[in-house]
Amino acid sequence: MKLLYFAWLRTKLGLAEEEVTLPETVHDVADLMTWMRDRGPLYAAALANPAVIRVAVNQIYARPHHPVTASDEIALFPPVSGG
Amino acid sequence: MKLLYFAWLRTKLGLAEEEVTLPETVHDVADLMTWMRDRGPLYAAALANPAVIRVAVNQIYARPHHPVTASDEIALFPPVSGG
Amino acid sequence: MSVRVQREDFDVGRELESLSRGRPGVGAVVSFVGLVRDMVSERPLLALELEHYPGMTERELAAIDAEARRRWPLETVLVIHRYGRLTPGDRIVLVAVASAHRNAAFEACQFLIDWLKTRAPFWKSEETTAGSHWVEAKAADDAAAARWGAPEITCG
Amino acid sequence: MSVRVQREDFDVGRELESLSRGRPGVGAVVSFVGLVRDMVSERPLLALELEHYPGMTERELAAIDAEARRRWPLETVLVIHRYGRLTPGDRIVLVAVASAHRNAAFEACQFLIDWLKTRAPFWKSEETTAGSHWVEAKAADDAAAARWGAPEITCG
Repeated sequence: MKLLYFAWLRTKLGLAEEEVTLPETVHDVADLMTWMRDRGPLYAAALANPAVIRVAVNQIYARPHHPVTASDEIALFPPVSGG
Repeated sequence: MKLLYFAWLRTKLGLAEEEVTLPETVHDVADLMTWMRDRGPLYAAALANPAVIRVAVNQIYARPHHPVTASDEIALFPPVSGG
Repeated sequence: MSVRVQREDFDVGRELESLSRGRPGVGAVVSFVGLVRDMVSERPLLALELEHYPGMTERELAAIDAEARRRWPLETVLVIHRYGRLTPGDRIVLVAVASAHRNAAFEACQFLIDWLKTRAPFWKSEETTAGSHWVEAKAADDAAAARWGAPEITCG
Repeated sequence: MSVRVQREDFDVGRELESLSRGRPGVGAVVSFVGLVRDMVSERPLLALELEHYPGMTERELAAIDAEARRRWPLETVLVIHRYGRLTPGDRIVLVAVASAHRNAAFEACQFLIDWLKTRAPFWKSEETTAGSHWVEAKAADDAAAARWGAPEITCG
Protein backbone atom coordinates (compact mmCIF):
# COMPACT_ATOMS: atom_id res chain seq x y z
CA MET A 1 0.00 0.00 0.00
CA LYS A 2 1.27 3.44 -0.94
CA LEU A 3 0.95 6.23 1.64
CA LEU A 4 1.28 9.90 0.70
CA TYR A 5 1.58 12.87 3.06
CA PHE A 6 1.08 16.55 2.30
CA ALA A 7 1.63 19.98 3.88
CA TRP A 8 2.38 19.95 7.63
CA LEU A 9 1.74 16.22 7.83
CA ARG A 10 4.59 15.76 5.36
CA THR A 11 6.91 18.13 7.23
CA LYS A 12 6.03 16.66 10.67
CA LEU A 13 6.62 13.10 9.51
CA GLY A 14 9.64 14.14 7.48
CA LEU A 15 8.54 12.16 4.45
CA ALA A 16 6.29 12.65 1.43
CA GLU A 17 5.48 9.00 0.76
CA GLU A 18 6.19 5.44 1.82
CA GLU A 19 5.30 1.87 0.83
CA VAL A 20 3.86 -0.20 3.67
CA THR A 21 2.56 -3.74 3.88
CA LEU A 22 -1.12 -3.63 4.74
CA PRO A 23 -1.58 -5.30 8.15
CA GLU A 24 -4.28 -7.97 8.35
CA THR A 25 -6.15 -5.96 11.01
CA VAL A 26 -6.71 -3.00 8.64
CA HIS A 27 -9.90 -3.17 6.59
CA ASP A 28 -11.02 0.43 6.40
CA VAL A 29 -9.82 4.03 6.86
CA ALA A 30 -10.62 4.05 10.58
CA ASP A 31 -8.53 0.87 11.10
CA LEU A 32 -5.71 2.44 9.14
CA MET A 33 -5.68 5.56 11.34
CA THR A 34 -5.60 3.42 14.50
CA TRP A 35 -2.74 1.32 13.15
CA MET A 36 -0.83 4.42 11.95
CA ARG A 37 -0.91 5.98 15.43
CA ASP A 38 0.70 2.80 16.83
CA ARG A 39 3.64 3.05 14.43
CA GLY A 40 5.59 5.32 16.80
CA PRO A 41 5.51 8.64 18.68
CA LEU A 42 6.05 10.70 15.50
CA TYR A 43 2.96 9.18 13.84
CA ALA A 44 0.99 9.29 17.09
CA ALA A 45 1.70 13.03 17.49
CA ALA A 46 1.06 13.95 13.85
CA LEU A 47 -2.23 12.04 13.71
CA ALA A 48 -3.41 12.82 17.26
CA ASN A 49 -6.27 15.11 16.18
CA PRO A 50 -8.51 13.40 13.60
CA ALA A 51 -10.43 16.67 13.09
CA VAL A 52 -7.47 18.09 11.15
CA ILE A 53 -6.72 15.02 9.04
CA ARG A 54 -8.30 14.30 5.68
CA VAL A 55 -7.91 10.95 3.96
CA ALA A 56 -8.16 10.21 0.27
CA VAL A 57 -8.27 6.65 -1.11
CA ASN A 58 -7.18 6.50 -4.73
CA GLN A 59 -7.44 10.30 -4.94
CA ILE A 60 -11.03 10.48 -3.66
CA TYR A 61 -12.03 11.76 -0.23
CA ALA A 62 -12.85 8.81 2.03
CA ARG A 63 -14.90 8.51 5.22
CA PRO A 64 -13.88 6.28 8.17
CA HIS A 65 -15.70 3.21 6.89
CA HIS A 66 -14.30 3.37 3.38
CA PRO A 67 -12.48 0.03 2.71
CA VAL A 68 -8.75 -0.03 2.01
CA THR A 69 -6.80 -2.72 0.16
CA ALA A 70 -3.12 -3.45 -0.47
CA SER A 71 -3.21 -1.92 -3.96
CA ASP A 72 -4.65 1.43 -2.84
CA GLU A 73 -2.94 4.82 -2.93
CA ILE A 74 -3.83 6.44 0.41
CA ALA A 75 -3.14 10.12 1.06
CA LEU A 76 -3.26 11.82 4.45
CA PHE A 77 -3.30 15.60 4.64
CA PRO A 78 -4.62 18.59 6.59
CA PRO A 79 -7.72 20.53 5.56
CA VAL A 80 -6.99 22.25 2.26
CA SER A 81 -6.13 25.97 1.94
CA GLY A 82 -5.89 26.75 -1.77
CA GLY A 83 -7.74 29.25 -3.91
CA MET B 1 -37.21 74.53 -20.49
CA LYS B 2 -35.34 71.86 -22.40
CA LEU B 3 -37.10 68.56 -23.06
CA LEU B 4 -35.23 65.43 -24.14
CA TYR B 5 -36.70 62.18 -25.43
CA PHE B 6 -35.05 58.80 -25.74
CA ALA B 7 -35.64 55.37 -27.27
CA TRP B 8 -39.22 54.67 -28.46
CA LEU B 9 -40.43 57.94 -26.97
CA ARG B 10 -38.03 59.73 -29.31
CA THR B 11 -39.08 57.66 -32.33
CA LYS B 12 -42.81 57.96 -31.53
CA LEU B 13 -42.59 61.74 -31.11
CA GLY B 14 -40.20 62.04 -34.02
CA LEU B 15 -37.84 64.34 -32.15
CA ALA B 16 -34.95 64.01 -29.74
CA GLU B 17 -35.30 67.38 -28.01
CA GLU B 18 -37.21 70.63 -27.96
CA GLU B 19 -37.22 73.96 -26.13
CA VAL B 20 -40.57 74.84 -24.57
CA THR B 21 -41.79 77.75 -22.50
CA LEU B 22 -42.77 76.48 -19.08
CA PRO B 23 -46.53 77.10 -18.64
CA GLU B 24 -47.55 78.81 -15.40
CA THR B 25 -49.69 75.81 -14.41
CA VAL B 26 -46.68 73.48 -14.29
CA HIS B 27 -44.92 73.29 -10.94
CA ASP B 28 -43.84 69.68 -10.70
CA VAL B 29 -43.28 66.53 -12.78
CA ALA B 30 -46.92 65.42 -12.44
CA ASP B 31 -48.13 68.81 -13.75
CA LEU B 32 -45.68 68.55 -16.61
CA MET B 33 -46.98 65.12 -17.63
CA THR B 34 -50.58 66.39 -17.59
CA TRP B 35 -49.68 69.42 -19.69
CA MET B 36 -47.63 67.32 -22.12
CA ARG B 37 -50.55 64.98 -22.80
CA ASP B 38 -52.64 68.03 -23.78
CA ARG B 39 -50.14 69.15 -26.38
CA GLY B 40 -51.73 66.98 -29.06
CA PRO B 41 -52.66 63.41 -30.02
CA LEU B 42 -49.02 62.39 -30.68
CA TYR B 43 -47.98 63.39 -27.17
CA ALA B 44 -51.18 61.99 -25.65
CA ALA B 45 -50.57 58.60 -27.28
CA ALA B 46 -46.85 58.45 -26.46
CA LEU B 47 -47.39 59.38 -22.82
CA ALA B 48 -50.66 57.51 -22.27
CA ASN B 49 -49.20 54.89 -19.94
CA PRO B 50 -47.26 56.50 -17.06
CA ALA B 51 -46.00 53.07 -15.93
CA VAL B 52 -43.64 52.99 -18.90
CA ILE B 53 -42.37 56.57 -18.65
CA ARG B 54 -39.37 57.61 -16.56
CA VAL B 55 -38.58 61.27 -15.91
CA ALA B 56 -35.21 62.78 -15.06
CA VAL B 57 -34.83 66.40 -13.94
CA ASN B 58 -31.33 67.71 -14.55
CA GLN B 59 -30.14 64.13 -15.17
CA ILE B 60 -31.51 62.73 -11.92
CA TYR B 61 -34.55 60.43 -11.65
CA ALA B 62 -37.55 62.44 -10.43
CA ARG B 63 -40.78 61.39 -8.72
CA PRO B 64 -44.17 63.03 -9.53
CA HIS B 65 -43.84 65.73 -6.88
CA HIS B 66 -40.35 66.80 -7.87
CA PRO B 67 -40.47 70.55 -8.74
CA VAL B 68 -39.63 71.77 -12.25
CA THR B 69 -38.44 75.23 -13.29
CA ALA B 70 -37.83 77.03 -16.59
CA SER B 71 -34.07 76.43 -16.44
CA ASP B 72 -34.35 72.65 -15.99
CA GLU B 73 -33.30 69.95 -18.43
CA ILE B 74 -36.11 67.40 -18.36
CA ALA B 75 -35.75 64.00 -19.97
CA LEU B 76 -38.58 61.57 -20.66
CA PHE B 77 -37.80 57.99 -21.56
CA PRO B 78 -38.96 54.36 -21.25
CA PRO B 79 -37.62 51.98 -18.61
CA VAL B 80 -33.94 51.36 -19.34
CA SER B 81 -32.64 48.19 -21.01
CA GLY B 82 -28.84 48.42 -20.98
CA GLY B 83 -26.20 46.11 -19.54
CA MET C 1 -13.70 54.57 -9.01
CA SER C 2 -13.82 54.65 -12.74
CA VAL C 3 -16.76 54.82 -15.11
CA ARG C 4 -16.48 54.95 -18.89
CA VAL C 5 -19.16 55.23 -21.54
CA GLN C 6 -17.71 54.68 -24.98
CA ARG C 7 -18.34 53.51 -28.51
CA GLU C 8 -15.09 51.48 -28.73
CA ASP C 9 -14.45 47.98 -27.48
CA PHE C 10 -12.27 47.45 -24.38
CA ASP C 11 -9.43 45.07 -23.47
CA VAL C 12 -10.73 42.96 -20.57
CA GLY C 13 -7.32 41.59 -19.57
CA ARG C 14 -5.71 45.02 -19.46
CA GLU C 15 -8.62 46.53 -17.54
CA LEU C 16 -8.66 43.75 -14.93
CA GLU C 17 -4.91 43.98 -14.52
CA SER C 18 -5.20 47.71 -13.84
CA LEU C 19 -7.65 47.06 -10.98
CA SER C 20 -5.06 45.33 -8.82
CA ARG C 21 -1.78 46.80 -10.08
CA GLY C 22 -0.08 48.81 -7.33
CA ARG C 23 -2.73 47.72 -4.81
CA PRO C 24 -1.12 44.95 -2.80
CA GLY C 25 -4.15 44.62 -0.52
CA VAL C 26 -6.28 43.25 -3.37
CA GLY C 27 -6.93 39.53 -2.94
CA ALA C 28 -9.93 39.16 -5.24
CA VAL C 29 -11.01 40.58 -8.59
CA VAL C 30 -14.51 39.66 -9.74
CA SER C 31 -15.74 40.72 -13.15
CA PHE C 32 -18.82 40.51 -15.32
CA VAL C 33 -18.70 40.85 -19.10
CA GLY C 34 -22.00 41.17 -20.95
CA LEU C 35 -22.02 40.10 -24.61
CA VAL C 36 -24.43 40.38 -27.52
CA ARG C 37 -26.09 37.01 -28.10
CA ASP C 38 -26.99 35.76 -31.56
CA MET C 39 -30.66 34.98 -30.90
CA VAL C 40 -33.52 37.03 -29.45
CA SER C 41 -37.03 35.64 -29.04
CA GLU C 42 -36.01 32.69 -31.20
CA ARG C 43 -34.96 34.89 -34.10
CA PRO C 44 -31.40 35.50 -35.30
CA LEU C 45 -30.20 38.91 -34.12
CA LEU C 46 -28.49 40.96 -36.82
CA ALA C 47 -27.42 43.90 -34.68
CA LEU C 48 -28.09 45.84 -31.54
CA GLU C 49 -28.25 49.62 -31.40
CA LEU C 50 -27.46 51.03 -27.97
CA GLU C 51 -28.71 54.52 -27.24
CA HIS C 52 -27.87 56.39 -24.06
CA TYR C 53 -28.36 59.74 -22.34
CA PRO C 54 -24.93 61.42 -22.30
CA GLY C 55 -24.27 63.10 -19.00
CA MET C 56 -26.95 61.31 -17.04
CA THR C 57 -25.38 57.94 -17.87
CA GLU C 58 -22.05 58.88 -16.32
CA ARG C 59 -23.76 60.50 -13.37
CA GLU C 60 -25.97 57.48 -12.72
CA LEU C 61 -23.08 55.02 -13.07
CA ALA C 62 -21.04 57.12 -10.62
CA ALA C 63 -23.97 57.03 -8.17
CA ILE C 64 -24.27 53.23 -8.48
CA ASP C 65 -20.53 52.97 -7.94
CA ALA C 66 -20.71 55.17 -4.82
CA GLU C 67 -23.57 53.07 -3.46
CA ALA C 68 -21.51 49.88 -3.90
CA ARG C 69 -18.57 51.45 -2.04
CA ARG C 70 -20.89 52.51 0.75
CA ARG C 71 -22.10 48.92 1.17
CA TRP C 72 -18.88 46.92 0.77
CA PRO C 73 -15.18 47.49 1.52
CA LEU C 74 -13.83 47.75 -2.04
CA GLU C 75 -10.43 48.70 -3.36
CA THR C 76 -11.41 49.52 -6.94
CA VAL C 77 -14.52 49.57 -9.08
CA LEU C 78 -14.60 49.77 -12.86
CA VAL C 79 -17.62 50.07 -15.13
CA ILE C 80 -17.29 50.34 -18.91
CA HIS C 81 -20.44 50.44 -21.03
CA ARG C 82 -20.53 50.73 -24.81
CA TYR C 83 -23.09 52.45 -26.99
CA GLY C 84 -23.73 52.50 -30.73
CA ARG C 85 -24.11 49.57 -33.10
CA LEU C 86 -23.03 46.15 -31.86
CA THR C 87 -23.26 42.70 -33.44
CA PRO C 88 -23.45 39.18 -31.94
CA GLY C 89 -20.34 38.29 -29.94
CA ASP C 90 -19.49 41.94 -29.22
CA ARG C 91 -18.81 42.98 -25.64
CA ILE C 92 -21.42 45.41 -24.27
CA VAL C 93 -20.40 46.02 -20.67
CA LEU C 94 -17.66 45.28 -18.16
CA VAL C 95 -18.22 45.54 -14.42
CA ALA C 96 -15.19 44.70 -12.30
CA VAL C 97 -14.51 44.96 -8.59
CA ALA C 98 -11.29 44.51 -6.61
CA SER C 99 -11.39 43.83 -2.89
CA ALA C 100 -9.35 42.20 -0.15
CA HIS C 101 -11.82 39.33 0.06
CA ARG C 102 -13.93 37.49 -2.47
CA ASN C 103 -17.37 37.73 -0.92
CA ALA C 104 -17.42 41.53 -1.00
CA ALA C 105 -16.16 41.47 -4.60
CA PHE C 106 -18.80 38.97 -5.75
CA GLU C 107 -21.67 40.73 -4.03
CA ALA C 108 -20.63 44.21 -5.16
CA CYS C 109 -20.13 43.09 -8.77
CA GLN C 110 -23.57 41.50 -8.90
CA PHE C 111 -25.13 44.53 -7.20
CA LEU C 112 -23.49 46.87 -9.73
CA ILE C 113 -24.77 45.08 -12.81
CA ASP C 114 -28.24 44.59 -11.27
CA TRP C 115 -28.56 48.30 -10.48
CA LEU C 116 -26.99 49.33 -13.78
CA LYS C 117 -29.58 47.27 -15.68
CA THR C 118 -32.50 49.02 -13.98
CA ARG C 119 -31.08 52.55 -13.53
CA ALA C 120 -28.43 53.50 -16.09
CA PRO C 121 -30.09 55.28 -19.04
CA PHE C 122 -29.29 52.90 -21.89
CA TRP C 123 -31.82 51.51 -24.36
CA LYS C 124 -31.37 48.64 -26.78
CA SER C 125 -32.97 48.40 -30.17
CA GLU C 126 -32.75 44.93 -31.69
CA GLU C 127 -32.52 44.41 -35.41
CA THR C 128 -33.74 41.03 -36.64
CA THR C 129 -35.03 39.74 -39.95
CA ALA C 130 -38.46 40.90 -38.71
CA GLY C 131 -37.23 44.50 -38.42
CA SER C 132 -36.08 46.68 -35.54
CA HIS C 133 -37.79 47.01 -32.21
CA TRP C 134 -37.00 48.54 -28.84
CA VAL C 135 -36.18 46.07 -26.08
CA GLU C 136 -38.56 46.22 -23.14
CA ALA C 137 -37.22 46.36 -19.61
CA LYS C 138 -37.26 42.89 -18.05
CA ALA C 139 -39.28 42.03 -14.94
CA ALA C 140 -36.42 39.66 -14.01
CA ASP C 141 -34.03 42.62 -13.93
CA ASP C 142 -36.37 44.60 -11.69
CA ALA C 143 -36.59 41.59 -9.38
CA ALA C 144 -32.80 41.25 -9.36
CA ALA C 145 -32.39 44.93 -8.43
CA ALA C 146 -35.12 44.67 -5.78
CA ARG C 147 -33.00 42.08 -3.91
CA TRP C 148 -30.62 44.93 -3.09
CA GLY C 149 -33.37 47.28 -1.98
CA ALA C 150 -33.23 49.50 -5.07
CA PRO C 151 -35.23 52.73 -4.80
CA GLU C 152 -38.24 53.04 -7.08
CA ILE C 153 -37.84 55.21 -10.12
CA THR C 154 -41.32 55.31 -11.62
CA CYS C 155 -42.64 58.79 -12.25
CA GLY C 156 -46.30 57.91 -11.66
CA MET D 1 -15.01 22.09 -19.22
CA SER D 2 -11.42 22.91 -18.71
CA VAL D 3 -9.24 22.54 -15.64
CA ARG D 4 -5.55 23.40 -15.50
CA VAL D 5 -3.06 23.07 -12.65
CA GLN D 6 0.18 24.78 -13.51
CA ARG D 7 3.25 26.56 -12.20
CA GLU D 8 3.10 29.35 -14.81
CA ASP D 9 1.01 32.51 -14.75
CA PHE D 10 -1.99 32.84 -17.08
CA ASP D 11 -3.34 35.58 -19.36
CA VAL D 12 -6.76 36.53 -17.96
CA GLY D 13 -7.89 38.47 -21.03
CA ARG D 14 -6.99 35.65 -23.41
CA GLU D 15 -8.63 33.02 -21.21
CA LEU D 16 -11.87 34.98 -20.81
CA GLU D 17 -11.99 35.65 -24.52
CA SER D 18 -11.68 31.92 -25.22
CA LEU D 19 -14.75 31.21 -23.04
CA SER D 20 -17.13 32.99 -25.38
CA ARG D 21 -15.36 32.75 -28.76
CA GLY D 22 -17.39 30.68 -31.19
CA ARG D 23 -20.25 30.40 -28.69
CA PRO D 24 -22.83 32.93 -29.82
CA GLY D 25 -25.27 31.89 -27.08
CA VAL D 26 -23.00 33.31 -24.37
CA GLY D 27 -24.43 36.51 -22.90
CA ALA D 28 -22.46 36.63 -19.64
CA VAL D 29 -18.93 35.81 -18.55
CA VAL D 30 -18.24 36.02 -14.82
CA SER D 31 -14.75 35.52 -13.48
CA PHE D 32 -12.88 35.43 -10.20
CA VAL D 33 -9.14 36.05 -9.95
CA GLY D 34 -7.45 35.32 -6.62
CA LEU D 35 -4.22 37.21 -5.91
CA VAL D 36 -1.46 37.00 -3.31
CA ARG D 37 -1.88 39.86 -0.83
CA ASP D 38 1.08 41.63 0.76
CA MET D 39 0.05 41.22 4.42
CA VAL D 40 -0.96 38.21 6.49
CA SER D 41 -1.91 38.49 10.17
CA GLU D 42 -0.54 42.05 10.14
CA ARG D 43 2.89 40.96 8.92
CA PRO D 44 4.38 41.59 5.48
CA LEU D 45 4.20 38.44 3.39
CA LEU D 46 7.43 37.62 1.56
CA ALA D 47 6.20 34.63 -0.42
CA LEU D 48 3.64 31.89 -0.62
CA GLU D 49 4.48 28.27 -1.38
CA LEU D 50 1.58 26.35 -2.88
CA GLU D 51 1.73 22.56 -2.60
CA HIS D 52 -0.81 20.27 -4.23
CA TYR D 53 -1.61 16.60 -4.78
CA PRO D 54 -1.02 15.95 -8.47
CA GLY D 55 -3.72 13.75 -9.92
CA MET D 56 -6.22 14.24 -7.12
CA THR D 57 -6.23 18.01 -7.74
CA GLU D 58 -7.29 17.63 -11.36
CA ARG D 59 -9.79 14.94 -10.44
CA GLU D 60 -11.33 17.04 -7.67
CA LEU D 61 -11.49 20.19 -9.83
CA ALA D 62 -13.18 18.18 -12.59
CA ALA D 63 -15.72 16.92 -10.03
CA ILE D 64 -16.42 20.47 -8.81
CA ASP D 65 -16.83 21.57 -12.42
CA ALA D 66 -19.26 18.71 -13.13
CA GLU D 67 -21.27 19.61 -10.03
CA ALA D 68 -21.56 23.24 -11.20
CA ARG D 69 -22.80 22.10 -14.63
CA ARG D 70 -25.33 19.82 -12.97
CA ARG D 71 -26.72 22.78 -11.00
CA TRP D 72 -26.70 25.58 -13.59
CA PRO D 73 -27.09 25.83 -17.37
CA LEU D 74 -23.51 26.79 -18.31
CA GLU D 75 -21.82 27.13 -21.67
CA THR D 76 -18.19 26.96 -20.50
CA VAL D 77 -16.28 26.60 -17.26
CA LEU D 78 -12.60 27.29 -16.78
CA VAL D 79 -10.50 26.77 -13.66
CA ILE D 80 -6.77 27.50 -13.61
CA HIS D 81 -4.88 27.09 -10.33
CA ARG D 82 -1.17 27.70 -9.86
CA TYR D 83 1.25 25.94 -7.54
CA GLY D 84 4.83 26.62 -6.50
CA ARG D 85 6.35 29.82 -5.16
CA LEU D 86 4.29 33.02 -5.52
CA THR D 87 4.90 36.55 -4.29
CA PRO D 88 2.52 39.43 -3.45
CA GLY D 89 0.55 40.61 -6.46
CA ASP D 90 0.84 37.25 -8.23
CA ARG D 91 -2.29 35.59 -9.54
CA ILE D 92 -3.13 32.30 -7.80
CA VAL D 93 -6.37 31.14 -9.35
CA LEU D 94 -8.84 31.95 -12.11
CA VAL D 95 -12.40 30.68 -12.08
CA ALA D 96 -14.51 31.75 -15.05
CA VAL D 97 -17.96 30.80 -16.21
CA ALA D 98 -19.82 31.59 -19.43
CA SER D 99 -23.58 31.32 -19.63
CA ALA D 100 -26.53 32.72 -21.53
CA HIS D 101 -27.62 34.72 -18.48
CA ARG D 102 -25.79 36.48 -15.71
CA ASN D 103 -27.40 34.97 -12.63
CA ALA D 104 -26.33 31.43 -13.48
CA ALA D 105 -22.83 32.68 -14.25
CA PHE D 106 -22.50 34.60 -10.98
CA GLU D 107 -23.84 31.79 -8.83
CA ALA D 108 -21.80 29.08 -10.53
CA CYS D 109 -18.59 31.12 -10.32
CA GLN D 110 -19.07 31.74 -6.60
CA PHE D 111 -19.99 28.10 -6.05
CA LEU D 112 -16.87 26.93 -7.89
CA ILE D 113 -14.43 29.01 -5.85
CA ASP D 114 -16.23 28.18 -2.58
CA TRP D 115 -16.04 24.45 -3.25
CA LEU D 116 -12.51 24.67 -4.63
CA LYS D 117 -11.34 26.35 -1.41
CA THR D 118 -12.67 23.54 0.76
CA ARG D 119 -12.12 20.50 -1.49
CA ALA D 120 -9.26 20.93 -3.96
CA PRO D 121 -6.04 19.53 -2.42
CA PHE D 122 -3.88 22.66 -2.29
CA TRP D 123 -2.00 23.88 0.76
CA LYS D 124 -0.38 27.26 1.32
CA SER D 125 2.74 27.88 3.33
CA GLU D 126 3.30 31.56 4.12
CA GLU D 127 6.77 33.00 4.45
CA THR D 128 6.99 36.16 6.58
CA THR D 129 9.81 37.81 8.52
CA ALA D 130 8.72 35.53 11.39
CA GLY D 131 9.46 32.42 9.31
CA SER D 132 7.30 29.98 7.35
CA HIS D 133 4.09 28.41 8.52
CA TRP D 134 1.27 26.38 7.00
CA VAL D 135 -1.97 28.24 6.49
CA GLU D 136 -4.89 26.77 8.40
CA ALA D 137 -8.20 26.15 6.66
CA LYS D 138 -10.62 29.00 7.36
CA ALA D 139 -13.94 28.52 9.12
CA ALA D 140 -15.32 31.26 6.83
CA ASP D 141 -14.46 29.11 3.80
CA ASP D 142 -16.22 26.10 5.33
CA ALA D 143 -19.25 28.30 5.98
CA ALA D 144 -19.17 29.62 2.40
CA ALA D 145 -19.06 26.08 1.02
CA ALA D 146 -21.82 24.95 3.40
CA ARG D 147 -24.19 27.47 1.76
CA TRP D 148 -24.12 25.26 -1.32
CA GLY D 149 -24.70 22.08 0.64
CA ALA D 150 -21.15 20.76 0.32
CA PRO D 151 -20.68 17.16 1.46
CA GLU D 152 -18.56 16.63 4.56
CA ILE D 153 -15.05 15.41 3.98
CA THR D 154 -13.75 14.75 7.50
CA CYS D 155 -12.30 11.30 7.99
CA GLY D 156 -13.30 11.03 11.67
